[in-house]
Amino acid sequence: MTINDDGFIATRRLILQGALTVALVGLGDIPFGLAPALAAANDKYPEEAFKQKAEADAIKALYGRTAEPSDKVKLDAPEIAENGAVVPISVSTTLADVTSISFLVADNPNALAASYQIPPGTMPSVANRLKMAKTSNVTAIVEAGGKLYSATKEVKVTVGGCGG
Amino acid sequence: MKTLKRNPMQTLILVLVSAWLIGSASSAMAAGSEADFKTAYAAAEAANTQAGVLRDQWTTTASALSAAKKAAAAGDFDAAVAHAGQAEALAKASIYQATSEKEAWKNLEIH
Amino acid sequence: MASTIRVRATATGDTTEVQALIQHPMDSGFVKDAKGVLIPPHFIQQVTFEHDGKNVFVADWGTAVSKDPYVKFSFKGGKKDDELKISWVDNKGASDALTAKIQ
Amino acid sequence: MRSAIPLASAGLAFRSLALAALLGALAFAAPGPAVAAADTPDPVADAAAFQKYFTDKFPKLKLADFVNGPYSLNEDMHRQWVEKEEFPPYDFSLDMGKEMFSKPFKNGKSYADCFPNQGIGIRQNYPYFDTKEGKVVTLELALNRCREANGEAPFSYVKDEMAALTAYMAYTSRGKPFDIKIPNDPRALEAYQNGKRYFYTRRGQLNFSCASCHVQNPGQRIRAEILAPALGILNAMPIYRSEWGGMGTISRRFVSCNSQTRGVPLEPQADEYRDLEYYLSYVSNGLPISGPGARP
Repeated sequence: MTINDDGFIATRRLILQGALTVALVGLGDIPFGLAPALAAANDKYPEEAFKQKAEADAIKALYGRTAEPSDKVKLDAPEIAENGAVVPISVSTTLADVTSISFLVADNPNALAASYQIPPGTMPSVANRLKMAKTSNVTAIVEAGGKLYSATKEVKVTVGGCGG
Repeated sequence: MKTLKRNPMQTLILVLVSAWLIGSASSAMAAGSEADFKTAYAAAEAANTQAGVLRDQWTTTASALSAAKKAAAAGDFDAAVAHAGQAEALAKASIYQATSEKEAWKNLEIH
Repeated sequence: MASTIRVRATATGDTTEVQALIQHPMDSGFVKDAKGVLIPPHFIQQVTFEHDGKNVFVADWGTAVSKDPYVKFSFKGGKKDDELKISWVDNKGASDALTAKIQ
Repeated sequence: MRSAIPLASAGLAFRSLALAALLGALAFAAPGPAVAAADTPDPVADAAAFQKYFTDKFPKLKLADFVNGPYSLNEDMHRQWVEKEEFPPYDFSLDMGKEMFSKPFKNGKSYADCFPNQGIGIRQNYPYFDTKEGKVVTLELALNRCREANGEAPFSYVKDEMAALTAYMAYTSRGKPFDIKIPNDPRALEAYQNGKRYFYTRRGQLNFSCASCHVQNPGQRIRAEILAPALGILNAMPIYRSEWGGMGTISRRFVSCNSQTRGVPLEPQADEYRDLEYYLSYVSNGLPISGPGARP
C-alpha cells in the first residue's frame, strides 16, 4: 500500500497535533484520565481522514495505526439494506476505556463515513443511519485503551423498484 | 384456483402482433427523406394520441417520438424515420394492450 | 423558524439516552439533479453535545451520513431537567444550536 | 436483399418489448385468483374476498399487520423499520403539517373550518363519494378545494406541503379503522368499479397491473424492494420514502408506480386515480390508519 503524498503529510501533521494536545493536557487543569490518543480526543474535524478513498488510508489518517478484529465489538447492520440511502447501523462494545468509535464503508467513494469522540463517562455504543453506494463491507472501529479493535459485516445494496 | 393459462398466451399474441408491426413499419423504409419522416412521424403521433384516449400511453413511445424529432432536427432523416417507425409500433402495441385488457383484467380479479 | 434539531434525552437512573434527528440535506456531492448537474457537497461536519459545560459526545460526519441525519448514544451523569446543548456546523459554515432539557 | 438500413434501434425496441412481455408472462404467471366476472359489482363481497385472499396467503399475519406493508413480510426489513421508527424521518413533515394546519389563511379562516370535526381524526373517512358532484373526493383534493375556497393558491399534489398536511391529518387518525362508504347511488358503484378495473388492468411496456405486483407477488423481491400487499397499502400514507429522500403523497406514489412500468402517468387526482384510491381504501375497510409512514 503506497503512502501517497498527502497521506504522508497528513500523518506527519497528525503527529504534530497529537504532540501539541499532549503538551496542552500537561498544562491544563482538567484532570484527563489518560493521555488522549493521537487524533481522537482533540475536537478538530479530521478533514484528511474523510478525504481518503481507501479504508486503510482513512484508518491510518484518523488513528495512525491499524485495527485488529475483535468479537468484543458488536456491529449491528442489515443483511440487505432496504435502501442504500438510509442504512441503520449501530455498534456496541464491552471493551473498557473507549475513546472513539468510527464507521467505514469500504466501497463508498470515501471509506470513512462517520467518527465519534467518546469522552470518559459516555457509553461505548452508537447508532446512526448511513448511505451506501453499493453492496460493501461495513466496518466499525473502536479505539479502547489506545488500541484499535474492529468488526466487519457485508451489507447488500441494490436499486429498488422495477426500473425506469 | 384456476391456473392462468390465458395470460401467457395473451402476452405471446401481444409479442407477435408488435413484431409484425415493427417488421412492416421498418420494411417500408426507403432511403429516409424529410417527407418520409413527416408521414412516419404523423402516423406515430396519431397512434400515440389514440393510446392517450385509451389512457394507456407508454413512456418508451414518448422517448422514441422525441428521438425521432431530435434526429430530424439534426437532419439525419434515416434515423428519424427509423425512430418514428419504432414509436408507431410501440404506440400500436399500447393500443392493443389497452383494448385486450378491456376484458382480460378480470383474470386477475380476486373473488 | 423552528429549529433544525429534534432531540429526545431521557434519564433512567444515572444514564441518559440521547436521540437526535437533524433536518439537513446532507448532499454528498456525488449525486446529479434532474437536469444531470452535480449537486455540490453540503453536509454537516461536526455535531457537539454538551452537558454541564463539557462535551459528552462529538460526531464527525462525512458525505456518507443519511439525509435528515440521526444519531443515538447515552452517557452517565445526566439527570432530569439538566440542560443538554446541541450544536452543528456544516461544510458551508452554516450552523444551528438547541438547548434541550433532559426528561 | 433485405434493406441494408441497420435498424438497431427498431430491433432494440422489439427485443426490449419481447423481453419485457416475456418477463411479464413468466414472472407473473403465478396462479391468479379464481375467475368469475360478476355483472353488477358487489363491493361487500369483493372486500371480504380481498381480505380473505391475503389472510389466507399470510396466515401468520393479523389483519392490522398488513398496514405495515413490506415490513410485515420480511424480518430483516422489519428490524430496519423498527430502528427508523424510533425517530422517524417524517417527524419534520409532521410538525410542518401541524403548524400549517393551524395557521389561518389571509381571510382569517383555516383548514379547520373546511372539515368536519375541525379536520381532526377524520382521515379514515376519505376518500368519500360526493353525491352532489357525482365523483370521488380524496383528502388531497378536499384540502386544495379548501384553499381555493379561501382565496389561497392550491398546493402541488406531489410536493412537500400537501404531504405535510395529509401527514398531520393522518396522524390525528392513527389507529382508527378505514371507514369508506359506498352510498346507494349507481355513480358511486361505477366509480368503485372503475377503480377496481384500473387496479387489475395491465399497462405500460412492462405489461404489469397493480395486481401483478401487489396481489400476485406481495413479499417477493423486485430487485432490492419487497412488494407490499395491496391490502392496507394506503393506510400508512403519506409516506417518507428513503428512495425519494422525502415525503410522498398518494398521488406521487400512483404517478411513480405508473412510470416504473413504463406507462405514462395520468395527471395527479385524475378521475381514474380518485376511483383507484376509492376502491383500494374500501377493500381495506377495518384496517387501522397508520400514517404518516416510513418506507424503503
